[in-house]
Amino acid sequence: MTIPSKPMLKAESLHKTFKVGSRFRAGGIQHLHALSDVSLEVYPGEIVGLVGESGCGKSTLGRCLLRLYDVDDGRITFKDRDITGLSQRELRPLRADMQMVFQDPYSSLNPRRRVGDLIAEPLRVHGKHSASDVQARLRELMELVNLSPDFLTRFPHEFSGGQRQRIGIARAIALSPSLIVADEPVSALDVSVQAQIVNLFMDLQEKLGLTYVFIAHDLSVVRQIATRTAVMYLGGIVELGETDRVLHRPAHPYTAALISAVPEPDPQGNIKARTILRGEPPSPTNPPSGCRFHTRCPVAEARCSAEVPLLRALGDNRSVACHFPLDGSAAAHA
Amino acid sequence: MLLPILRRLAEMLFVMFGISVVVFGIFFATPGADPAARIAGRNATPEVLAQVRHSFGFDEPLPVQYVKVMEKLFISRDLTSFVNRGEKVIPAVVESTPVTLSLVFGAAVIWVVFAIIMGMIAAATRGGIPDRLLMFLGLVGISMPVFWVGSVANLITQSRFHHTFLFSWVPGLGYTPLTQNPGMWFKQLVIPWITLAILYIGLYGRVLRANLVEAYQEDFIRTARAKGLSERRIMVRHALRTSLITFVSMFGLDFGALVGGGALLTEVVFNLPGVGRLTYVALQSLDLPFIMATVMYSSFFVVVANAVVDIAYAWLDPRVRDAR
Amino acid sequence: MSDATTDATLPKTAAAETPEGPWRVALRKLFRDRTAVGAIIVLVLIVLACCAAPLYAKYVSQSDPFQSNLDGSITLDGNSVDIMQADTAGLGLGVTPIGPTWHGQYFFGADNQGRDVAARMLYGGQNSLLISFFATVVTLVLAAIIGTIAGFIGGLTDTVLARLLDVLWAFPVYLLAISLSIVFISKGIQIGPFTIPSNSLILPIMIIGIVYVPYVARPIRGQVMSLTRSDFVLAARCLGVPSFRILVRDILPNVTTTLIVFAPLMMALNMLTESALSFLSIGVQPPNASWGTIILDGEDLLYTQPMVAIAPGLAIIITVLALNFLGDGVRDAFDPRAKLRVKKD
Amino acid sequence: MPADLMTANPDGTLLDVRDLCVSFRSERGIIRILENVSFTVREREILSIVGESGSGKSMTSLAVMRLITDPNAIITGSITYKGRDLLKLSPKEMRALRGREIAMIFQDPMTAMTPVYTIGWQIEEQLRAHQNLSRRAARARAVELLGEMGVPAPAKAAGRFPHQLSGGLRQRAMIAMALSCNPSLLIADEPTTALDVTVQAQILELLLRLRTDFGSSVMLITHDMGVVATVSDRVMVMYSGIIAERGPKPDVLGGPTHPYTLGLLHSIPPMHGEKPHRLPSIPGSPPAPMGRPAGCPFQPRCEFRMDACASRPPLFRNGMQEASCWLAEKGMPDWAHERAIRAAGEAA
Amino acid sequence: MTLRRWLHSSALALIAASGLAAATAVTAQAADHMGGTLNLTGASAAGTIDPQINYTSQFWSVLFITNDGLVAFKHVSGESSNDVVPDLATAIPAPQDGGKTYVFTIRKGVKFSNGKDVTPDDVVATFQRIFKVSNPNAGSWYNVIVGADACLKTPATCTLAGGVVADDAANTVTFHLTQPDSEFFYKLATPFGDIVPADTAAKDLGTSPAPATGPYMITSYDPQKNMILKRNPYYKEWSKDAQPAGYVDTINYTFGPKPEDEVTAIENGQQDWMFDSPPSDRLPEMASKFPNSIHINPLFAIYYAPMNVNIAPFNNKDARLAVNYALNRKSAVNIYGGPRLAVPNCQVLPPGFPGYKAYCPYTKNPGSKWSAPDMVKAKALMKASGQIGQPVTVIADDQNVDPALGTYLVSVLNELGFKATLKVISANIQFTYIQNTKNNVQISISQWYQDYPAASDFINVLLSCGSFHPGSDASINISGFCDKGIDAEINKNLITAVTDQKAANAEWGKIDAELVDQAPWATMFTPKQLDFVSARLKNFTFSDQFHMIYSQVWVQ
Repeated sequence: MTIPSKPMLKAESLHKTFKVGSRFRAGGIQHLHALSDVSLEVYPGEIVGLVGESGCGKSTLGRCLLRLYDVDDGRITFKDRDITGLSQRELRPLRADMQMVFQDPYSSLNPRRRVGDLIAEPLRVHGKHSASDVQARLRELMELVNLSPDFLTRFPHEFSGGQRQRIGIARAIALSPSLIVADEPVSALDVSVQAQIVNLFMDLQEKLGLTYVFIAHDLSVVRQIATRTAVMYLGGIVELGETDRVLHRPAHPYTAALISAVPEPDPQGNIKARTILRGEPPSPTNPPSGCRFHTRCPVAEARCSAEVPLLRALGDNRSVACHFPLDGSAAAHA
Repeated sequence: MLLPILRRLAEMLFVMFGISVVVFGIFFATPGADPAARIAGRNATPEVLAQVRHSFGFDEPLPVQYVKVMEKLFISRDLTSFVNRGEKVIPAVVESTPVTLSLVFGAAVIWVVFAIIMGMIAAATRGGIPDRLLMFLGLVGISMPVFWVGSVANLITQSRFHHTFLFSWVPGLGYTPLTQNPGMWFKQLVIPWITLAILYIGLYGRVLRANLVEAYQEDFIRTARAKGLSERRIMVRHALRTSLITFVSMFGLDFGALVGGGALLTEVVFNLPGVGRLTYVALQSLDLPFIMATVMYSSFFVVVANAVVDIAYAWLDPRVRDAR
Repeated sequence: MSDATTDATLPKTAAAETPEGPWRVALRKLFRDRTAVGAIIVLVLIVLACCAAPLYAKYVSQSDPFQSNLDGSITLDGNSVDIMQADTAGLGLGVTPIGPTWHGQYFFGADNQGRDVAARMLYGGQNSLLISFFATVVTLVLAAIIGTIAGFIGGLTDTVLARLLDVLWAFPVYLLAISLSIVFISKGIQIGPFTIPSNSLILPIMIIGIVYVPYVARPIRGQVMSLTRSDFVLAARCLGVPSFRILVRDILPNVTTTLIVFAPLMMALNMLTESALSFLSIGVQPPNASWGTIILDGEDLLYTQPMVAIAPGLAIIITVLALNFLGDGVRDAFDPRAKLRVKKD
Repeated sequence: MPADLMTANPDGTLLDVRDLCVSFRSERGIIRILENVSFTVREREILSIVGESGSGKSMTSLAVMRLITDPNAIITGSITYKGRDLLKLSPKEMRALRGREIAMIFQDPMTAMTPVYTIGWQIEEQLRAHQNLSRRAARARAVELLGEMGVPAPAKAAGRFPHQLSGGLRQRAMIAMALSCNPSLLIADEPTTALDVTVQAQILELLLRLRTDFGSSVMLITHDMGVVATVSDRVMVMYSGIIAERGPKPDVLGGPTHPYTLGLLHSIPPMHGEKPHRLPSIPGSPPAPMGRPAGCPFQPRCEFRMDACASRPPLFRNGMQEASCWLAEKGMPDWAHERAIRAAGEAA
Repeated sequence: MTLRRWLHSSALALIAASGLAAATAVTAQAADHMGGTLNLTGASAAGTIDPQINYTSQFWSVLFITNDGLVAFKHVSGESSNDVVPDLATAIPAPQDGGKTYVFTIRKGVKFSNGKDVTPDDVVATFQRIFKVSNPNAGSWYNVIVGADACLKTPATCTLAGGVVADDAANTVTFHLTQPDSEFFYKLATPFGDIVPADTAAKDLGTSPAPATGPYMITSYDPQKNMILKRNPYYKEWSKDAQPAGYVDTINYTFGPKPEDEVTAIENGQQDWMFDSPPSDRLPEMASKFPNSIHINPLFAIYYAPMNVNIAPFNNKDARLAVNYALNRKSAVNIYGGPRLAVPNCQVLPPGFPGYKAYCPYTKNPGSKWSAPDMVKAKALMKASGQIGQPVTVIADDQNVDPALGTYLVSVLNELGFKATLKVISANIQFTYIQNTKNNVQISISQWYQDYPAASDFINVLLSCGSFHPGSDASINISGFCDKGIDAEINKNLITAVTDQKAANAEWGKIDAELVDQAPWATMFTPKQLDFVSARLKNFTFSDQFHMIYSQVWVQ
């Protein structure tokens, strides 16, 4: 795949902190560093996969990219327009062009509204369609996501998880956006349904020329769908590059461990040699110094706990934030 | 650790300040509330009226009067009644407190014991006849006006059946201090205790049952069963223990409100000279110093109860303790 | 392996002819609940009986329940009986109203003005029901407005409103209600050209309505807050839906459910509060009646003619019980998780 | 090695479930959740029960533990554990068995542990429920168990409340509790679903160690074929309340004889090798118990659907594998062949 | 806290008390009845016990046996209880200077309860104190004393120089008045005139008693709980008439129970006497079970409905007359407790009061006695007034029978064609509320109990122009009635009374009738006092002035 020179979406050193706890309770307010110094470029037509374990900040990043959350610091540019400081009102016209698909197909659909009403909502508020157009567009959308148009009068609770996710997708593409951030869209689904939805995402990308930021914790799904993959750990991107490179020749020890940990339905049933990480990700309210991974890293050295590794290019369209990358390219930097 | 406590205190003070301003405002918005004429007497000449108004400071601007009342209430602590002139407010409230405490404490013991029994039986037989019967009785308890229950109780125990063996032991209405005559104290309070407790037995029994039923749907009950624990242990140590979090916080708030004078109607009906009755009498006679004192007292208990409940909550529920 | 991903099967209620909205589903559930239906029937009967008060007064009790009748007499089993019966034995002190006759006239006896208690109870029921109903409306509307504004806008608005609610919350209900009643009953309310006289039912309605606002506004605020943070509101934001439209289309319908669940319970509570205030003679003003004022009248006659106090008390209990049962049913039908906590005496 | 253990103890049947049926009486009639489920668990083996949501796998585990408390439940069949039919035991006898002989761990250790007690207390409670131990001894044993489960600083961890521990440590504590009385059978109901991959790997490692360190058999309930592949000896695939297929893990995963197993395996995007342009997927969604089709329940979603599917297929055995599919009636199905037949049919 | 408690003062009847009042039977065996505890009870306390401030009949009864003035009402039952006798003074002084100067000689050897002797200085200080503590009647009763004007203006520096003069050597106190006052001795005989030690603080004493001279002293007082009286160790009987020794050792006055419960407590022997009126529905039961425990005595008081003559609809005289004709006083009497407990009345003065001349035009057969309402005439007047359909609000307080009377009045007004409603206000504010013209009260329920037996205490106080203060809470002329002609007659008659009480009384009767014709009120009835005592309480002694005399009853 050739990568166009101009990114559609550009995020530059984003920072985001949440306040947790209560003023009135022991411990007081704590700051949860959800994103620290995250930069990412998304080019038209590509699918960027964001992977990482829970709490690594991948969903926060997705929401910040769409300005559903305000960032504390950094800059977001969408189609050459700086959208960092825009108010929600100013963002409204832009919403037609950037959309989101949510993880939980149960909670992201208002249970009190009919499916048709839910999908038509963006069409109505953006006022680009007449009433009859809306009906026509609704049928068109239902067909795009492989649902029967008869379902439009029904309520979300009547549908299975996969069907609801299709409804969520139909709503997201209703205004023909060019960018969709999909926040773990398949992780709440059964395996057999998950494949359908992954296929649907890929079909739609082909048909509509969409660009995705695809958030997932399942490496195999990301491998299937993403052209580029960013691996996140504790609020930062540790490795970024073309999916095949990243997953087959991981440069960051964390990426390697993550891949190794994935249980595969290996027909032979052999137990592969695994790198099993010790412990669990530290709390984002109190992240480790230096390289945030150094507490669990099998190859960590003294330097790792003192110095924050910056995301740097490795040459093969790949960047890694590690003082001692795995595939030997580290030597070039030493 | 100090900062949250200070914040909490500041919040409590703010609430009490708000209430005192509201009460003060309500009082002075009432026509005929100007106590000068009442203090002066029924046939006072305008000069005497003016004298009284001046000597009591009623001719000063309202904020000044407010500050003076609060100063007398909290700093010099010699605020006196407008109606029973010379009667110091603080000792009167202090003296009524044991009455209210006696009433509320006894009622609380009854309602907690019976509500727990009722909730546990109902939850254990959920869907069955004992459950339905208890829940119905609980609802009846909630649906009865407490003053009416009190009146009917008086009718039965003081008049209609007073001369039968059932109620001949019931003494006249009123209050005898525990220190003076414990037997009398008990006898005079039993009927009010039950009257006050009826509502709360219903309320708490139903809430506890709902919580227990909810708890029984929790995963940890399944775990407890999987551990091979007995049903009784599961009920008491797991379901009840977790349900008590809500129960105790509810109890704290209600207890606080009742000690603060919320048992007003019960005290009026049974002629118990407690804080609620004091408040009611003060409100009726528009005795501002007493109103201020009793309302401050009562909001103090409510606010303190809120704080205590928060602490108890944290004590009962370690998840809250850790401020997430 | 097939690639066809069209998902044409609907699980569960696939056979349903027309899809039912959540409202219809809830109503259907409500009407399947036998206890709730029983409660509704009882309430309807009570309302009808109270509406029929003028007919009862005219044709059954044949008396004006608002006119004192201190010198009248009625014919019982052929004998003329004084309504206010003077003491004939002893010192000839005092006058006692007639007790229950268990006839059409003076069924529950007379009060100390010689008025027919049964007829007054029907009229009083009108007021009790009106007050508790409209006070509920006042509470729910105010609470919905305050709770929604605080929860949806957040920030400083929320802080101010939440503090205000805290203050009211810490103010024992009865103290606040009594304070307000004493002020307004002696004064009435004058706002610009509008005067609400002190004997107007609007006063107890407003007072009772206002004192319970914090109890409903707090949970509403919490609910709106969590709705505002819910995925579907976030989704709507993301779709570029304006805030007001989100409020109207996504948040209010959910809040409405909560309000519906609260309504019967609040009405039950308001009926008890109304009776308490009337019992303290700061609710409905005589000669107008409510069940509470009739209990108060009966309190004076408690030891001689207890029925005057007992009958309206029973009426309150039955109505409140029915409302509570209805409340349970409505909660089960509309939102099994809704919880309302209120302090009571 | 698992295979060795299996052959070393060919008849060491620990648990034998026969024709287990679970259904619930409801307003809309009887809902059948499990239909004629039969399986065995042998000593020291790991049996994985795999299936999607609603397949009845969790209900199977609850039925074995007799933890279905709903009064509307109807349970028939037999569950024989070490020769005793669990369904015929008195509640008291069953209670003595639970936790001591058969222990269970659950998907979400956060909600599965009582939030108001420390994990040490909860382990102690189980120890003291089944063994005559002093408080102190129970505590010591609890700490020891936590240590064995790889919990760092076990004494300190024992004093922690469930919410104070990370997901992985909670699950370790849960397992420690389950193993505290050295049960012969551990039922693990989706033990890793709530965990991150790196932590999941740790827990799976721990489960594998159990049979060597504790000699326990494990009945592992999961929806993840990867997990199945990693830890199990034998696999049972469930679909909509019935057994779709079962057999030794390499056989089932390597050569599925039920179209559902086949579809399930293919639906998972591969981590290695060629990426398919499109993921092979099973159309539709699993049916709800009330909407279960007549005959073979998989039939509406099955690409190999045929007339015979209108009646419910029994389990057909092929080698070590058994599948409830008419295609398996005459031996190992040849999927490519079958697919070709259907493609030809459509073209014609 | 009841209004009645407040207003309810005393009677100084010139006629004999009803035969029900037992004659005092002081016998030789009196000594056998000494001792014991007398248990009194009341629904609430009556405020401060400062004798210069308290203005309630409830505590005036207490002060009657604890305190003494220069003169006192006789402590006996019956007619002579209205006589003024010398108390701390050795004799009633003869008027000098045309009634403007009185010289009192102070009795020697009388001691306060703190052991100090009563001196002329104490008397002077007491009268200064009346002004310094803003005595309610400082401006209306004691303004006749020379120097009172200055004291009213600046109470703090009050000396009454030239008004009250002590002479230690002669042991006398001389009063100089600005004008003769026929009611001056009465004013001295009320507790306002009780002598307190000169060093008593010039502020409201509140709940702490001032040292006093009577046979009992208040040893503790808690308005929420009780008041305890014990014997005064320094008391020695100096005049059986003025302040006799008491029988019981201790008096325990409990506050709190409702009247219902007070009745029960007395029936059960837990209490001996209740201050409040028993609820009327309990009366038949009490009368049949305990006929000997009931004592009924007349009161000089009226229950009336003042009508505001300055605002609609009662600025129309026909409307006022219509109300008077329509009011069924028998019904009102029944509400109060029946004919044995109240007498219908149409006029300002109560029956038997000085100046009373029976007059009732508002009845079926107009004359001296009310017989039945005249609805026909009332309706005709109503029609003539043109006020049919006018809205009227009746203001009643929330104590005792007042709400019932209000309800009944509303019923009457509605029958006449008004659109009447009732407003019940807390008794504590109703009395001031109905006085203030700002509240636009049209008609209300009120009562008046005399302070001392002089017609002016009704006529001048309640219906003179001088008692009407628009916009003030203290405007006892509730009707706002001010007729210049009648006012002149009142003022003239006040002068006459100093010299010729009899002529004055005749004139008061005429003024009464004139006022009745103007109908500023609808008078309802004159109530009677019903005392319900325990079976053990004997020697019931009822002073028309201060009711049951606690020192004269015995319980053993």
